[in-house]
This record gives sequence, structure tokens and C-alpha cells, in this order.
Amino acid sequence: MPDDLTRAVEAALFAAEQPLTAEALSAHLGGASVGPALVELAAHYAERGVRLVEHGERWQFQTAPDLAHLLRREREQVRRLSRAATEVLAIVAYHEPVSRAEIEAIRGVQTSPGTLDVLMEAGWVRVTGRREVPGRPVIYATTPDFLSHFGLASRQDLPGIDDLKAAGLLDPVDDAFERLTDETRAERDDGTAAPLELPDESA
Amino acid sequence: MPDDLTRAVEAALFAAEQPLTAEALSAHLGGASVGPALVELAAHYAERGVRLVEHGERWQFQTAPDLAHLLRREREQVRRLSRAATEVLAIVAYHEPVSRAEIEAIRGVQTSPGTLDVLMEAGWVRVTGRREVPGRPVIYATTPDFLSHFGLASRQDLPGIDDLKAAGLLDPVDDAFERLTDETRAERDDGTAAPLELPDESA
Amino acid sequence: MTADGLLFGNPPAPDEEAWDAAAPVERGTALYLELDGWEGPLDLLLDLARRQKVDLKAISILALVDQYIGYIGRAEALKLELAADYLVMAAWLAYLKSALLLPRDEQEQPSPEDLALRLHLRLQRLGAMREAAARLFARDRVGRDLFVRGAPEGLRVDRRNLWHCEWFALVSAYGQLRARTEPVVHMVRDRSVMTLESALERLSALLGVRVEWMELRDFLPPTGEFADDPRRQRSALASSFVAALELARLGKAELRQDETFGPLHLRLAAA
Repeated sequence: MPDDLTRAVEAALFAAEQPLTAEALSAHLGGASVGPALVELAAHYAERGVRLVEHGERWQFQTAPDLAHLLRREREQVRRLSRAATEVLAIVAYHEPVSRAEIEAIRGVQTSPGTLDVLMEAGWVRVTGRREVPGRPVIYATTPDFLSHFGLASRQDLPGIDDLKAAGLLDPVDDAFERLTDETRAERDDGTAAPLELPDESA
Repeated sequence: MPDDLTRAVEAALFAAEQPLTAEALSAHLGGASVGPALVELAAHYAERGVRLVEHGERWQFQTAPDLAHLLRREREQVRRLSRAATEVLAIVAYHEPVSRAEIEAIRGVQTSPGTLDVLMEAGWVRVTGRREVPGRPVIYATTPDFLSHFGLASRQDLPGIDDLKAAGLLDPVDDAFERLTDETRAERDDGTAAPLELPDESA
Repeated sequence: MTADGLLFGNPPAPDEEAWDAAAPVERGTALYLELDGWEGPLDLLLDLARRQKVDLKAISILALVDQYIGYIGRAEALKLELAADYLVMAAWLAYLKSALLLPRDEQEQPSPEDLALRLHLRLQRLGAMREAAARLFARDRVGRDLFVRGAPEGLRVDRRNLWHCEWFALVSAYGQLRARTEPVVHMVRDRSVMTLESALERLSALLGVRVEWMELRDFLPPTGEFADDPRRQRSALASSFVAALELARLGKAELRQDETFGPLHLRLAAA
């Protein structure tokens, strides 16, 4: 039989309507140190039909992934997103914080105003501040709900993010361009070049 | 580790939005016989923070009854007393014990029921009994907490109470009015005092 | 399906499932020309690049330019309306191609190789994000593959109010309250006036002894009597005026006024 604190943590997480941080749990349980109980519960539930998982430092119970085929319902609860919205979400997640102009530089098209709204309404993207450059554009980042929804422990858990970083594919084109041309110029000993913009880059 | 059917029953009951009968569960899980799994799960959860219970042949998870108190948490919030509540508190303090009707006679406006509730929630006012008049209205007085909150040794320490008394401002409104008019009449009768001037006459 | 393998038809449904399943490289050789299906010219370029079936790092920009221009050309031949940005990209790519083919020493900065490199870098970045989105949406998702508790009891947070009030607020509230509700006593002053009754009496008595027209003011009590009280004089005038009207109404007096606001004369009515 689990001890009282473990039982209390178990009950609180079952009853909670939202994922809870260890701090929130502790506050609910009179300031108790809940870390060991969380570890114990996660181990206990590891092979059960329900798991205790941590996403973005928030804990919650959810059904085991291998049971998905049994639990799918006729009416899907997930939001259907447009292709544009899925791409914008990926760009925000992999590049955050990121401005609308930076999103558009990657996609090569304007982002319709509704696309970011849909992602914010879903609770996956939020405004985190402004970039301190002329115009002070707002910048976007993902939320803990985004991590929970996609089952990510943290942004480091984003599929392939390490490879993308290593390949420089998360750096802006200008940076990558300069790095590459500096290398070749060192070989060619050329003069300097002001890069001409692609038509839609200047748009 | 529980078998797959037990895990599936566990997950299905966890994710269900309402209690499920064994038949509904079985239908959901491809017609499997769920009875043994339910028995096994009920036994497994018997002493945990969450229980598997059956009510009216419907099964559901519930937090353990002995932990119910842990699922509620108090949060303290400092709030400033409203103007109306401050007035009512002052009236109770200066005139106690006092009924709601008396408070309203002094304020000249109706007192919303919530106002006295707030003062009682604050622990500054309490019901001390009933006035032995028709209707037996409840009468209110201040508490020791009231004195300590305002740093008073007793009600006699209320700042300005002596001045207010000397100014005749602590008598019930009707008495004050009658005394005032009696005085004027007496003055007029003996002809020594100038009658009260109307405000616009003196202007 | 046209002879050259172009298929002008409905685009692949741009829905999530088709998108989740695979990037659209695997659609075979038939190219679905539906510009609504592309997210702009860069998207179209990327899709064309993928059709080269090599690593994006190894694509031939020249071949890609040809494919893009050929694609847009065929769309124009079919009189499909193309958004301006697709045409701008086509023109820019045509320029890039000619620059790439020109002898090197006639070229200006930036070199066409630099332009091609930048295009290449952009395609790589967009391609990387497209793949990332596909992998992200292929994960187990809450509400589709994983489920949270269906009917959570909920954690309750009971708010307890800690009420606060300053003693000055308390006492000043009381002082202001008392000042506000202090009984205001209105007294009407006992004024010295000439009543209507006495004016009637005086006017009747005086009319009885005079027969000629007389001004109303001549009926007033001697000024010496009220000299120190102009308010009493006004009262006497007002009462006498009303008394004169009353006597005229009763047929006991006649009134005459020669002009508006002029002196009012009266005399005993002829019997």
C-alpha cells in the first residue's frame, strides 16, 4: 500500500482538470515535498493502462499509447488544422521565440491573420513579448499545453531538433549564407558581395 | 504487469466521461469479457488514492473518500473593505448593539445583505442576540478581533468618539431632530433668540 | 489526365491526415497542378525539388528552374490564372538561369551562384520545417491517441478573503456619514406682512369716502409706518392689488389702467 502522501498525489492528479506542476501539487497538499511520490507513481503506472507523464514540467495521467486503437472514438477530439497552420506551428516550435516576419521569411508567403489566431485559440501558441528591433514586432512561442498535446517532455524533445540545429537549418538564411560564402571566399579571395534578395524575401 | 485486457479496461474507464456498465465496456473492447478485469482492478485500486467503484452496475474511478479534504485548497486574498461596509462597521462600532433597521436609519440608505456578511466573514462583527421588540430583529456588535485589528483596547478608545458624543451625533436621528426643533420652539417663545435663517436668505 | 502526364484536377485534400501520412513527394509522376494547393511559389519549388528524388542538398538548381518555368508555362497555356507572385518567381528564375549560363567575367555582384545558394538555403529550411510538422503531427496526440481523465472531479481552490480596513477609513467614514445624514431643519420665518383680509378691509373703507379715481399706491398705509421695512411695503402693495381685483370682481370697485405696467387707478363702482 502506498503511503499517504503518494496516495494524496495520486488522487490530486486524478482529480485535476489540468496538468499540474510539482509546485502546484505541493501547494495543494500543504507544502509537502511531492518529488519522491511522483517518481514512485510514475514507476508504478509505467506498465499499466494509464501512465503518469511529465510534459513541460507538468504532470498528468493519460492513457497508454499502445491502447490508442482501442480508445479512439467516433468523434475525434483533436483540432483539424490547415497545412499552413501545421507549418506555422512547427516553425514557432522549432524557432521560438519568433516573429511573424520571421515565419514568413521561412515560408515565403504571407501568413493569413487567422492562422496564428487558430494556434493561439488552441492554446498551443502565445505571444511572449516583443523583439527589441525597429517596429517592436510581437514574438510568439509555444505553451506547456502544446508540449502536453504532442506528448513532449520539453522543446528538446521535438522530433529531430538536434539534427536540425547541427545542420544549421534553424539559423536564418542570411547567417547560413554568410557562413558558407565566407568559407568559399576565403578560398577564392573574392571581393565582398551584397546579396540580392529573392523576390518574395523582399516582399 | 496487468494483462492487456485489464489495461484496456483501466484506460477505458479512466478516459470515460461517465460511469460505464460492464456491457458498455465490453462492447467498447470488442466483446471481451471484462468481469475478471474489473474485479482485478477494483482489488488493485482498493487501497490507492483512487478507487474503482461500482454504483448501480456502472463502474468508475473516484478519488478515495478519505482524501477528499486534500482536493480542496484555501487561498488567502487580501481585500479592502468597501465604502458601504466601512460605514456599516463604523455604525456597529459606535452604536452597538444595533439592528439592521437601526443601521439603515442612521445611514439613510438600505444596506445590502452582503455587507453585514462581509463584516462577519472578516470576523469583526457578530450577532449578539435579538432586540425584544416586535419582529425580534437580530442585533449586531463588534468582536475582540475588531478591536485588535484597529489597535483598540476597547470601544471607548475609538478615535473621536468623545467629540462625536459632544456634538450630539451619536443619538438616534429622531431624538436629535426632536430636540433640535424643541430648542428652536423654546427660543422663539421667549423671543430672545433669532429664528433660524433659511440658507438662501443669508446668501 | 493530359498526354504529358499533367493532371489538372482537384488538389490532394490539404487535410491533416494526408499531410500527416507523408509529404507529397510520393504522388508519382503526375503533377497535380492546382495552385490553391501550394502555399506560394517557394512551396511549389520545394515540391518540384523533391521530385528530383535526391537529397535537397544535391538538387540541381538549373533543372529546378527549368521545371518551374515549364510548369508555369503550361499553366499559362491552359489559361489558368496565376497569382502574381508565381509569375514574379518565374521571371526571377529565368533571370537567374541566364545569369548562371553567362560567361563569368561579364557578371555583376552578387554572383548568380550566390543567388542560387540563397534559394537553395531557403528551400532547405522550408523543407526542414515541412518535415518537422509532419513528424510532429504524426506523434501520439491527446484526444486522438492518448486520453486524459474523462470526468475529473476537479481540484477546488477555496478563496478566503482577508479583509483589511484602516482605522482612519473607519472613523472618517463615520464622520462623513454623520455629516451627510445630520438632520437639516427648515424653519419658515415669521414675517411681518399685510394680510389679504386687512388689505380688503382697508381698501373698502377708503373707497367708501372717495369718489374720484385714485391710484392704488395712495391706498397703502402711510410710508412712515413701514419706512424701515421695504418688505412690508411690498407685502402691502401685493395684498392691496389682490384686494382691488377682488373688489372689482365683486362689483364694488372699478379699475383703470392707461398703459401696460402703468399706474393702476380705482374708484367706487357706480351703484
